[in-house]
Amino acid sequence: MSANATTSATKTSRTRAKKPRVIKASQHILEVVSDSGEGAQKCGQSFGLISAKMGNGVWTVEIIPAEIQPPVRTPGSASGVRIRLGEDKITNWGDETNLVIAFNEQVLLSRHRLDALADNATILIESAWETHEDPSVRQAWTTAMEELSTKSYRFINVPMEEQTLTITDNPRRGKNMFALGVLSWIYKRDMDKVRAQITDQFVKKGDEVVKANIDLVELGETWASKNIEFRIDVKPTAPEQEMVVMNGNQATAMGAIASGMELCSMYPITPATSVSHSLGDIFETFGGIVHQAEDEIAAIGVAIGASFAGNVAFTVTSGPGMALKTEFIGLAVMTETPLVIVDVQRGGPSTGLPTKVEQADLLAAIFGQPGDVPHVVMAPSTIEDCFHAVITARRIAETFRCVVMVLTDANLATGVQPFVRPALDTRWHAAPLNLEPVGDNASPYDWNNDTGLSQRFIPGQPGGMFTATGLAHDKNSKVDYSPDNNEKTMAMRSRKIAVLQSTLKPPTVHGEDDGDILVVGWGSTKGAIEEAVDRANETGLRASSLHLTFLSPLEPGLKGIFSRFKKVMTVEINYSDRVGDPYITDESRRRGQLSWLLRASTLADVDCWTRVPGQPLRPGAILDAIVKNIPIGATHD
Amino acid sequence: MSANATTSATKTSRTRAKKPRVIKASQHILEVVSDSGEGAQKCGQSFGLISAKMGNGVWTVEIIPAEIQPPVRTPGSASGVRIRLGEDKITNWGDETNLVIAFNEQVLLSRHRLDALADNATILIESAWETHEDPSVRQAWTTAMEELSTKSYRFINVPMEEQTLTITDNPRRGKNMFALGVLSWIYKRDMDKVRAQITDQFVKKGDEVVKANIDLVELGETWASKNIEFRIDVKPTAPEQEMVVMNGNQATAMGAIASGMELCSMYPITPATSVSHSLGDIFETFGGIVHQAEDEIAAIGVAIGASFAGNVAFTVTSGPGMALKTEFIGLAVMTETPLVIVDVQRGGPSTGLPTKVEQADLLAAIFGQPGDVPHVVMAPSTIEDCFHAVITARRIAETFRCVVMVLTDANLATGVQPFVRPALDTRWHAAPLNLEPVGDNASPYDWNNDTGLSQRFIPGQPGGMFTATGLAHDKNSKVDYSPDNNEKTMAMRSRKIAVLQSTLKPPTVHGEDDGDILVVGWGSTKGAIEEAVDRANETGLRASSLHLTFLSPLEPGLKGIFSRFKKVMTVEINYSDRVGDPYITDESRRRGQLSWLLRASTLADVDCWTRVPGQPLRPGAILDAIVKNIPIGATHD
Amino acid sequence: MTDCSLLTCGVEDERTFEMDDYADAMPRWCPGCGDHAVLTAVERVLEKEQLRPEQTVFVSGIGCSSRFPHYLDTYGFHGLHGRALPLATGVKLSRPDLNVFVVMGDGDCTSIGAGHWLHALRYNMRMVVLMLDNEVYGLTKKQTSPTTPLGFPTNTQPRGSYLPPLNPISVMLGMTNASFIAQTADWVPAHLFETIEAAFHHDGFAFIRVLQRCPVFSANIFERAVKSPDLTELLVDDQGINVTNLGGLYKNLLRHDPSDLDRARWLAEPSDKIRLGLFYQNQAHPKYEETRKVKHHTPAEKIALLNTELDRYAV
Amino acid sequence: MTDCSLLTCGVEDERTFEMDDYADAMPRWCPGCGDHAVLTAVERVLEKEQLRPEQTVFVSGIGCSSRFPHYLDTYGFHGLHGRALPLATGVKLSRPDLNVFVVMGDGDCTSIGAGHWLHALRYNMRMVVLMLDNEVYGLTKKQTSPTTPLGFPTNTQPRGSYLPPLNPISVMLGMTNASFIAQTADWVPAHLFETIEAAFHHDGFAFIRVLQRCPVFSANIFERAVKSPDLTELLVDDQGINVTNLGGLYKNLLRHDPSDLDRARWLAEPSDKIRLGLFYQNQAHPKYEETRKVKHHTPAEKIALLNTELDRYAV
Ligand SMILES: Cc1ncc(C[n+]2csc(CCOP(=O)(O)OP(=O)(O)O)c2C)c(N)n1
Ligand SMILES: Cc1ncc(C[n+]2csc(CCOP(=O)(O)OP(=O)(O)O)c2C)c(N)n1
Ligand code: SF4
Ligand code: SF4
Ligand SMILES: [Mg+2]
Ligand SMILES: [Mg+2]
Repeated sequence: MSANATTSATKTSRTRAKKPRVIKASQHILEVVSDSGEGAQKCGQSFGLISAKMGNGVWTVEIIPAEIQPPVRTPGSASGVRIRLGEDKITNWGDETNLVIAFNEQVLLSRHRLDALADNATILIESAWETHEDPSVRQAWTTAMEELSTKSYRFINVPMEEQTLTITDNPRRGKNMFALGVLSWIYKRDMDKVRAQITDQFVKKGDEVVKANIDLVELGETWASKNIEFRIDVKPTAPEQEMVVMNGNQATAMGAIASGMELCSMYPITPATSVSHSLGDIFETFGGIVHQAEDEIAAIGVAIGASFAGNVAFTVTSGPGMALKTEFIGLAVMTETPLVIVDVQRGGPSTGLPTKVEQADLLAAIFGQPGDVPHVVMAPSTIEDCFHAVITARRIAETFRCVVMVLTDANLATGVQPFVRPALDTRWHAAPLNLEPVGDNASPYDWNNDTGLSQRFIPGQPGGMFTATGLAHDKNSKVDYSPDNNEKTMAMRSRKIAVLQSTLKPPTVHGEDDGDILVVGWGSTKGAIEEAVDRANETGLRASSLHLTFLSPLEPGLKGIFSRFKKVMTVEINYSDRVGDPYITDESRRRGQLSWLLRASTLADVDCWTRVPGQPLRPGAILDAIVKNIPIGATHD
Repeated sequence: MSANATTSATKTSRTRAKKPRVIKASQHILEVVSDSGEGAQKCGQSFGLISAKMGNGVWTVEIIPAEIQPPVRTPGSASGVRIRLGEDKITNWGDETNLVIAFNEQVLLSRHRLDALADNATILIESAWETHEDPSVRQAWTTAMEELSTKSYRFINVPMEEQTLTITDNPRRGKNMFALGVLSWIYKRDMDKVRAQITDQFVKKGDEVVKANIDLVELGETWASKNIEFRIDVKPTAPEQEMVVMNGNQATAMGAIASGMELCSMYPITPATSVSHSLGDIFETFGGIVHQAEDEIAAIGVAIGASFAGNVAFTVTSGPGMALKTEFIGLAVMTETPLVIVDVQRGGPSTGLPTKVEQADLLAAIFGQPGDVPHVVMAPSTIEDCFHAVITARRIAETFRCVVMVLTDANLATGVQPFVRPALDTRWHAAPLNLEPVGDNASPYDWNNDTGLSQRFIPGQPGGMFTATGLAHDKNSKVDYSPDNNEKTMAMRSRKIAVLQSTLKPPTVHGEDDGDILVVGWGSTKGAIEEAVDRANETGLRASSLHLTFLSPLEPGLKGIFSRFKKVMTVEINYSDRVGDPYITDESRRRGQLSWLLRASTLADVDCWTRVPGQPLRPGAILDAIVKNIPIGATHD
Repeated sequence: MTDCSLLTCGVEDERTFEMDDYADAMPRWCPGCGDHAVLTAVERVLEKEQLRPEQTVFVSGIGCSSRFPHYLDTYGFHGLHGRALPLATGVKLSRPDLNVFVVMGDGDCTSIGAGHWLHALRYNMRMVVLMLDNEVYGLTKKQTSPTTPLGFPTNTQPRGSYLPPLNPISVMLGMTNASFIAQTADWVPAHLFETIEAAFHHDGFAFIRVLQRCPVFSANIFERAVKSPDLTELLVDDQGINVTNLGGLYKNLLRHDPSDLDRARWLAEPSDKIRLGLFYQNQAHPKYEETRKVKHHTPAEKIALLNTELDRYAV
Repeated sequence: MTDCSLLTCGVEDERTFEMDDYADAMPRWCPGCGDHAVLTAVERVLEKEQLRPEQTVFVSGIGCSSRFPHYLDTYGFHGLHGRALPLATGVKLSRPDLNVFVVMGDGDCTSIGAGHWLHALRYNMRMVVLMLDNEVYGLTKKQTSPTTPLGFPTNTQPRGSYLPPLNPISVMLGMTNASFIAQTADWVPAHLFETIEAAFHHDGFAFIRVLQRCPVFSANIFERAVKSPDLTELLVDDQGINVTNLGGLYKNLLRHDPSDLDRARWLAEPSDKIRLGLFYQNQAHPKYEETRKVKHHTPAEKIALLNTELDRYAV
């Protein structure tokens, strides 16, 4: 964009707008981005919540700077929220952004460089920098505009600082609310809902703060109504059911409470920690405890101890913490102590990309423990799922006396989405401790030979005294290294998982039941994959998709489903070598983790298309992958 | 065996033998078993070493009681050594035992109950218990003999205590040497070599001890020559090459020295610890250090620190320790710090069967680390291999700046076998530290785009200063979370392993290159599998086998090899569900770990036959499995 | 620990227990192993206190000493090497009504478990913690432990250990919230018994270091002390552990007020005497299971509460 | 640490270094973060000692503070949370010629890293160890740390932390082999500098706890101390750290002989004053890198030795 264009935009913004043009859209993606510390996150989150409460479909994703304290006015400083707004349910973050409100041109650059913005995106930008007294700032502006001009963005200058200074002293703390006002006007938000949201948010800080913020929002609204010549109408649909809106970590926390858990034993780690923050505030009210242990090993140890003592407990962590829990996972499986572990996956390997999304803990979750350690691994694929997965996990853990891992990820953790308000059920809760004496001659591991299931004794139960041990043991928990006992007990621990498998339903194909390509996914990519498939279908491609919740054991019927498609391909956010790269052959190729699993299990030639951008996948990119991978000669009907 | 038969055996042993019958055998399995503490292990180990030194093929396996201090005269107390002796090279522990010398009938019972003894085994047994003054001992004897009579063992009573008391006060400490004398006579051992071995063993304790032990051995020899009416002749073959004889952990330790490593950083854990014991004695002489860290996490951390500082270090552990090292493995891979990890696998899961063999860490070794962590996993399959594997591992670790895991197991660790004395080579050693300044503009990760390889900087090198980090980073090791950088660096770390794969040779098939069944194995089962295949071939079955050393990356050409066999089946010492068991379907079946890997990689329908007895597999049992699994209608030619 | 819990309160229990009622499998330690004496002393305490076996949990790590729970007919958790304390913390946190005992080895507690050890002292939950200190790794057959004497040869350090031994007592005396720190020896059974008794009655985290003979791997370490009672000094005090009647064998009595932290530290420093007794006691520290006490609710109550909570997220 | 090593001995080095030569990337800590001051003080020490950047290694864990090595143009290893000390041990053990500095956060060092912390004190290897103690988890955005004051609210313990803070100084004073234990504060730069200088010259493991402001998450914790120098007591001694000239601001000087362990322990107990200075020093303990010193050999020599060794296994 040339300096010229900027100027003209500026002009526009300074003249009173005529009756604004209303653009109707079934969905629209906007983002608010500022220097870290300027509050774009608060602004965007509020906008998302307000929209959800109005009945729009919403999916928000946080924009997080890499550094603790990046220098201001640099691309590295970009912080904010990206909101996809829809008339109906929104299941993923979508493709490029349509509208941005940026607090300076440098943070905008960062979004531009990430290819985050649509070619024709509308950009509302703080105009103060263009005419800043410091020539180096002006220079930076010009250079940035030059770089931005490679795309045909439409710029609208917004005098955020100038305007906010009319009612506050510190624009750094006021711009975000002003921006909220601007956006509220553009997207025709219900101003009562806006005011209510702000009140809710600042009520703890006192009336004055509430009022100051409302004033800023109204200032923004007024300014926009006079200066912006278009409005965007993404019509909210009054939901048929009661809805709640929260992010995935909040949903996980609420699910834990709903399941009746009473102990969350954890050690802080991004992006898992906020599950415990959500609980920290309220868990005690429910008779629950958040125990922050001295490390991840102690955290799981405490959970296992509590569970041994009759309480189903859970621990929540991310990759590096999962690594540390490995040994204790083996002990829980060996002693058949029920346990739920939530792994909020982040980018790896090692410390990796702590705040970014990846789905690369799958194989480690399933196979990571030395020795033979049968257990359950499941992955919610929506924020709503996060709530229900914990409840399911707890029930499985107790019924099967086993370990259940729930793999969410940074995308679900921080993404915000409305979903149907769950109808709580007392049956989700653990049965109260039963300390009745055990029957005569009962054993702590009276495995049913067919199912491997056994009854659990709890300290306090007269007659049930036994010593749980990680050593090979017989049904009375006595150490036993004999070959027969080892063969048998290994079988019992494995059998339980086969029994669980026998109760699972085959997954439903999204789209036609046969076709040219089947995309298989797991976890947070569901919405994006299904949208891509739908769009592929619209263009006449015979694509379908399948999304798995249970990864270990795998859901039944996969082989049959796969056989009805010409090509099967997983789409995952983890690493795979690309065909055609140097030294990469069919033999040496590292493959996506789910594809690996499915190949071994079904012997179908499951290909994969995976990326590790540290970001959710775009439906558009998945669509491209479908188009490129659809077998040549596939029918377009 | 009835009381009658016992008595007659006793009679035999009391009358002077006529000229003994000499039984020629190409191989023979004997064992010495006593209460823990009575020295059967020393006796058996000496017998094995003497035999190896004479030129016999030898494979010894330790018999270890489960408890620290089991009560004497109970089956749980059985402690000793099992020796398979051969005219030629012996590659595995064989099938049932042919001859036992047992210090009491209870430890014998334990062997009997484990089905360790051939139906017609010869049993030399201490006769004192039959006529013991304590009636409960006599009763125990009678009951035991009753139980033992279900097989047609041939008993020979040996008055061990009576005899040893003629020259020592404490028979508990003398019987083992007496037994060595008896065995030496029966197996026609070279008595000079026997005396030399004893001298070697006791020389530190002084001449008197040496003499006392030699006297006991000679007493045993004399007694046997007068009372035993047969001798067993397993002819030693003078080896063509110089040989050494040691167990796998000693071989690992020697290999580490031969590779030029200078730091073994470890924490004790069975069955890995004795690697460090072997080094503890001598490593300092070589300029090496055994650092016993405070735990397994610190152990690997110290090794990584040392390696970062220019020293290639290694750590050695077993399953539970591997679990604890998981997080640091990710860091080493991410920072591309060379590292060798030896995992001496034991029975699992969890604490499991600490002293017993299992091959169940394979998938955890390959996939156990959260995130995408490309590295190398290899498995020596003989004791000789243990020596060479460490050398290979070190070279790969340095050349590829990567982590190499070497998986041995309890069978290799404690088994003793002679092998060709290695011709040491200075090229195996690390190059001396080169602290020359780095070139201008050189980067600590100047990845070659094709190979992913880069040059390593070491503290002390002027100009090379960089900060290694587990966070995503660019070629200068600066933190970089951008999508492009992440995609690229992930590819670079993966590419290196593909390059290594491209240098590997396809494995050689043992037996015919095509046929009805191909047995695939890895690690310590090689000898038993190949013997089983040879025996299958002798009976006309078209079986072959393939043994893999590299598990990650896999050796090339597998798909092609598999396609030439009607059935492919792995044989492993780890758990798999058995077809036909309740709830076990093709979909729900847990499979052997290698078979899982091969299925995913080759899409061949690789079946598995696995067992977890906590013991090595017998070639006879593998042969049975081959017979049962050979496809119906397979040609017998 | 004798508190009547929510769960069992009011249950009439007419049973009485004898020592044998607490014994399970026959202990499998070597003859002469100090662990036998500790087991006996513990069984005596259980009998004396008439603890209900089903209300009592022994948690251990991995090592010879950690086989302990297997030999008792109570509930037990034989866990992972170094990790007994986190497991015990979980048990006690979720079930304050249970009597919790922890048994660890010296490597278990002060080497691989060192971090948990420090933090368990901080939590100060009511439990009796026994560290059976044979100053060597027993189960894995003689490697150096943090408490191994300087110069003592082992299989990993055959030329003698390189570091002076870690002093568990002085470390704990530096920890915030330390509340009961005692030392005793397996070969002074009366003292051993009284110390465990006192620990059981302590209202908080009661740590006992038991000097423990391992005739197999560290036979000579305690030999002199066992043979010459004169090398031992008994800390006595009306507030502490008062076992003066040890057959007149132990003549060196030292009055020590267990609330005197400075003197406790001084007494804990290496000296030519082995000091047995209560070094330090302070019952004023809050217990974590109490500061974290929460009111429990029925599922129905929780649902009501959660519904209110969900209102905050309502659209 | 200034020892001339085998490897670099005799190399003439004519270079001189200025503070800027040690600086790498622009630090990314928040404005007002105490870590900035520590970085500056460290750079001053590097300059004063003219340490060659390539002979110097900074090792850290994970946390705000652990970004430290990234901001210096020396070698660095930004490791894992809690694991800086094992990495540093490996570096120093294999390369005693290098100058090793370790930087950790309070959670890093005393929570997840507590076990390594104790054992690193035992090893007593020559290195300077800085714990930047903001008494909170910074990088993960405000959770309770072991050193968090009782009652201070965080995101995991919004009703205030449940435990009194762990006192790192008193814990270390209980550790065998502790050899240099000092405390300083980011807001007293002269004292900070002198303390690091003294640590650098200490012949062993020199541990410094730096009280460090985190204006974002624990702003009020040190506020009073920063504003009222009267609340601070400086430990001074000819053998210790003698920074009396702090612009006359810090008037409470306390003479303390750093070899006096008992008094050091007493001084380390919580009081109404913040005490800065050298609590304890003892250079008599052997250093592990020296007790473990081995003679290196050429590959050819090693082969000869190994051949002799193999003879023992010859058939
Ligand atoms: C994670 C892990 N590391 C190491 C071991 C091996 N191991 C078992 S017991 C033990 C130490 C035993 O010494 P100690 O704790 O002093 O107990 P003791 O046997 O002397 O009673 C070790 C290293 C293990 N089981 N698990
Ligand atoms: C194994 C592991 N657990 C947890 C984390 C998450 N984490 C990163 S820094 C940190 C604590 C930071 O606090 P502190 O050590 O006091 O350093 P500060 O940020 O305050 O300087 C945590 C819990 C991690 N990176 N790795
Ligand atoms: S090895 Fe030592 S500690 Fe272990 S049981 Fe035997 S005597 Fe006791
Ligand atoms: S969060 Fe606190 S400790 Fe971290 S950089 Fe900011 S001020 Fe410093
Ligand atoms: Mg011990
Ligand atoms: Mg901190």
